Amino acid sequence: MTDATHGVGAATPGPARVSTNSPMRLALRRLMRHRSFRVGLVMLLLIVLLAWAAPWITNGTPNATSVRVRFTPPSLDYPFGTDNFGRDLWTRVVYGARVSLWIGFTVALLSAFFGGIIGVCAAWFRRLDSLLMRIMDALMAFPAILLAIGVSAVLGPQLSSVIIALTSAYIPRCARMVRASALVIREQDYVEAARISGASSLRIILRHILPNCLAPLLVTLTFVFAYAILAEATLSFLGIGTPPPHASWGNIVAQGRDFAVEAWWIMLFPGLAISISALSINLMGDGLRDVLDPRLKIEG
Amino acid sequence: MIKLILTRLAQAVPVMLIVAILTFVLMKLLPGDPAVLLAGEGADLDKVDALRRELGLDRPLLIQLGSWLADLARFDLGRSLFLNQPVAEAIVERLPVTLSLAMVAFVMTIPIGIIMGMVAAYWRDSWVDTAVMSLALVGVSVPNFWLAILAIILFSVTLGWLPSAGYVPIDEGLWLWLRSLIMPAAVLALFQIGYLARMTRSEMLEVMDQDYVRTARAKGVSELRTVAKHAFRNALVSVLTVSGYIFSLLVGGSVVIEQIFALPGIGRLLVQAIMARDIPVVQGTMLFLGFMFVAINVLVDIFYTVVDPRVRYD
Amino acid sequence: MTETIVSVRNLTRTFVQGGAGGKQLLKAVEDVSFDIRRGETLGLVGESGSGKSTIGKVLVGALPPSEGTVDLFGTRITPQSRDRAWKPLRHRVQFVFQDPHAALNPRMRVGQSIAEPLEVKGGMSRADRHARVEELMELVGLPPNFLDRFPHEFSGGQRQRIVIARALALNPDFVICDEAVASLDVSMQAQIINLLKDLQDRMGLSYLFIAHDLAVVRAASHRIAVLYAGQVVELAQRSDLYQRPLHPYTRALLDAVPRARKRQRPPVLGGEVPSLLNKPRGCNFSTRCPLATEHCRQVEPALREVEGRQVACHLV
Amino acid sequence: MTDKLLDVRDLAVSFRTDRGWIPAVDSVNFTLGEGDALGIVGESGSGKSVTALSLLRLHAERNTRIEGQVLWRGRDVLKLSRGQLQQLRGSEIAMVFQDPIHTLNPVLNIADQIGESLRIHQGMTGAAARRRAIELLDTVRIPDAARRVNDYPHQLSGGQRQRVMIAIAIACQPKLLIADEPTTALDVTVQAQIMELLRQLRADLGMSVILISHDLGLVSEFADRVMVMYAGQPIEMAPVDALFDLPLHPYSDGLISAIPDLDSDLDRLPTIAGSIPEPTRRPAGCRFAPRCPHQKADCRNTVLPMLEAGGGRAVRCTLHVTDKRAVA
Repeated sequence: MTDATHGVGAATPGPARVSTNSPMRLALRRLMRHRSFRVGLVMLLLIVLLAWAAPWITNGTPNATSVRVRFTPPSLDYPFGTDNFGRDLWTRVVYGARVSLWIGFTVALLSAFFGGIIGVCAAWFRRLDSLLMRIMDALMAFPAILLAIGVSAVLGPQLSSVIIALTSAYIPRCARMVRASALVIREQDYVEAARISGASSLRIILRHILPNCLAPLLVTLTFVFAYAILAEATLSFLGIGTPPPHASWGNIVAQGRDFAVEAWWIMLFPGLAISISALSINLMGDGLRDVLDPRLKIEG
Repeated sequence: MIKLILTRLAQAVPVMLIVAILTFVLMKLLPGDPAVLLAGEGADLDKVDALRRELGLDRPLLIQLGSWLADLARFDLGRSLFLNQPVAEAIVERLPVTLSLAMVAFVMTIPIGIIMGMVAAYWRDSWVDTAVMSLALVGVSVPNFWLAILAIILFSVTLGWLPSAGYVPIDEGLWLWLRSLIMPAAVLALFQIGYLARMTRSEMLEVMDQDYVRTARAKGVSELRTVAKHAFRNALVSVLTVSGYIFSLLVGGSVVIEQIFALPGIGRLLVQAIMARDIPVVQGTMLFLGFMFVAINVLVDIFYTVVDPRVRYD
Repeated sequence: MTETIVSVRNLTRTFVQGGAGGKQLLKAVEDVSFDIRRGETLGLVGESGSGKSTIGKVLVGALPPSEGTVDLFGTRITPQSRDRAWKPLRHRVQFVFQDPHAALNPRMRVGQSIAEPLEVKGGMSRADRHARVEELMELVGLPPNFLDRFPHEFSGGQRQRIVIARALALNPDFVICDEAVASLDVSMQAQIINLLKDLQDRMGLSYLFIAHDLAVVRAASHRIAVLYAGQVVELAQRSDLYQRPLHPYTRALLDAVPRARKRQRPPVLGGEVPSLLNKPRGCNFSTRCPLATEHCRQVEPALREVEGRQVACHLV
Repeated sequence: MTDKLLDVRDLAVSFRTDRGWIPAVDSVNFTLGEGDALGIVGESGSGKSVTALSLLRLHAERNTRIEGQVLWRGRDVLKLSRGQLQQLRGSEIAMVFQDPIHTLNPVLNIADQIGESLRIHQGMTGAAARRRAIELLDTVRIPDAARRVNDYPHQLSGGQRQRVMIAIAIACQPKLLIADEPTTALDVTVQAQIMELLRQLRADLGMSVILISHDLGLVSEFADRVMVMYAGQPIEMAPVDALFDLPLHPYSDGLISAIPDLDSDLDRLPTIAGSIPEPTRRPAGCRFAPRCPHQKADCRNTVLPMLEAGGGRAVRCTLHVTDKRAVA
């Protein structure tokens, strides 16, 4: 099935086949035709591939120091140069991708999950709405990065605390988005029809509300992914994110900051890595939004 | 309309209360006992206990919360553990720096972002659109702390045009003040410019699909006027809403920027306090910022009420 | 005379209007009474703001009445009734929506949509359900092998057939059709009206047929109630109503319908429906009625029996 | 017929979608004289609104292709520069749209929206345009015009909004008014008021009108001639009464009989089997053939032009036409 069949000849029985034109498939097909989505996808896949292949394409030891080769500029042996401890920056940046992408993706997924639950509950159980939304407003009052700094400060420098900090910053954003969609969906006639048939709240939420909220949630999730990569880098840069010796792009930049003039390569490459990752994910997000929910407004 | 404004103000109160409680709870979770920290390494237990009593840390949590809230009502945010001054004073001292930075960045963001968005929307799908939107995309993808370092290397170290660090108060000369802020503000603004440009464009495209824009065209209104008057006035409502939000983000972003450019603002105060575990300062700063953001949101809402006739007359 | 299955008495439904500002009570439906018998279609016709859709929502349990009672198959629904009171009625009363596009979950295959009421009710094996869905598809004139398709693959008329199939899944006795053909093209309209009538003949269904289009209502209904500003102004057999409308509003409504080769153009009714927040003192229609007297403006007319029908007008 | 005001020749419109260009309308030919009232009737997807919007090139230019000619007093609208087009719109040809909730700008007041075309086309000052706007509100019978002129659209009822829309359209006394489903979103009694208003304005201002509607009854009360469209093509063109006396195209026939009758108690309505084909799946020959009760063997693959049927009529069907001559 390559070409799409729209509409059905009225009473003439069609061929006995199962339809392949689910809304999801149609969206996917349109997505694959979307230029910026394709570009972003290819870029991200490439980065993921590099991160996955890290042990084979690098020296495999991101934290191995070597005093003899401190501050080596980019060369054939050290494509990205070495830092003040003589660590190979190519290796560190590639391994850093694992940390940054992992944190970004986990944060996006968790925020979407909890934000989705809170948003749907607020929209469906009207009595919970004002309480939940006031709490979300209070959390939203802080720009994400500030909230993350606060939470991260409380929890101390660990990978998990970065994830918790960023997740708590992005949950309210996802919750607001989902609530807005769910409020529209709950007024749809098909929800009314289910209610008239006596369907339970749980059934309506699972079969009608959630599936129809997924599109805007997916778009939000993608943008949160990009923001989270930037935010993780920022936290690590400030010294309250991913703790050394874990190689994270943010803390490599922080470390290279003191030698920015003499050894520009230390901070240049991880910074580029952050930018390219965020860019590729934003490109995908743009594509997803154009295809799935062009009216969606994302709050950063 | 006055009723609406009062309602908005009233709605802000519980949000502020939640912000206050949240901040309090967060700080209670912070590892490290302030009394131990204050007493210094190796101080004897009696001294720590005495300090604890003095700070009121031995009382039940709810009582502590109550008295903290009561202090708040008197604008008393407590004393810094290390700065030897009240927290409120420390904040007020540093506030002008942060506000200056955010304001300068804001003044850059709003016109540039809106114009970029409108230009892209007007020449939709052309190379102009692609170029402008690529720039905006880069803006929201490049981390500002990294960009800040690159900017310092280029403009301060290499070219020597702008100071690499430090803040000059406005009363020492408008030009010097601006010169000290222009680079940090530009770096800070870049993300928001990209964000606003993207948002303005999509808002404009949505509005330009509306029937009333077609009505304007059918009247013989020129394309430029259609976009600038009919479409933009409608898009403006959402753009304005976002502006307040952008100001909040700029203040939030200043935490990082102040750190890099060594600007003695609230953000730097906060980061230093976190590093030093100066809990009253962290608490006070977070709370202050939180209140400020709630206040900005209320202002935006009220402004929105004034701008949109649909809300204004109901 | 067949049994009465729906009996509405003095139904009133109010809504609270306005938020922070002054709250106002909006009477969407005021003191409406009517009966529907088995196998009968009652048409409910009116313009926007007449309260016709609100009545439909009350009769299906989506809104509780504010005052008055609704008797459905001997179960009485009062303003105090809880959701539980509806439980035994759920499968007997069903609803067909105006916009078949919004009435089907775009992410569910139409077969799943039709099966949903069966699943909710339970007590049926998967195979039985499947067989029943196929049967229903056939009943509404769609090939059963379409049931794995998604709503967007169907035309408006076909979607409305699917909505009808879902409404019939539990073998209801009473179906409320709220503007069921309003969003369809003329040629589809006729198909759906015929389908509804065929189903009525076959299954002994009763309909409440809500519409704004007088011609459509005439084609679909046995008796017709005309609503104005939340109240019934005239209720009559269809031929009586259309051949000799008694209420001035009914007459104006009929005159306003555009049609080919009208002999002469009747005078156009001026004004607009009064705000439900600020109804006139006497007859609701007195502000627009060409015949209104001072009496009409002061005293509200009651619905009374005239020549085998009910009319609320001082002048008949 | 006197002078030809509008002469549409072989108009075809297609839209770009993400699966390529999709034809919406083709083979549209008609003329309009001074003072004429033409009705265009069709169901959804027939292309009637697309046709109307093309006359003023109101489709989004990026993804619309318009072919053929739209001759307005001899000049081809499709070839006009942007500036010339803007001069034409609103001054010589004006338009009224469906759904007055969305066609008025929510953040501009009525005075501004009516006054705008006066300022553009007649160079009026703000104050003069405002005075004229009040007069126009009076003309379209909005009570208390001097005060209502400061209102915003959401403060008016649906009927009043459509009156404002009409006031905007007639502001510069256009020669032609195109009304695209002007009453579809309104109640029957309000619809009658609006149609009455249009009828009077047409008489007072002597303008030609193209009325587009799905409602054959509505069109028949207003227009002199009717063009029936189906699946992107005109299929019959006839004087109103003639069309109702004897529709020549089986689709017109089916459409007329499918309208529920207000004057008799029918138990079953005559229907047209099947449904309208999607623009991408239109039959090759006669587009109505698969649904047609009179279809013959060659109907499905013969592409027919509009055929001369006498009495100012034309039809895209051979059923009732003996002398098969294409309309010139």
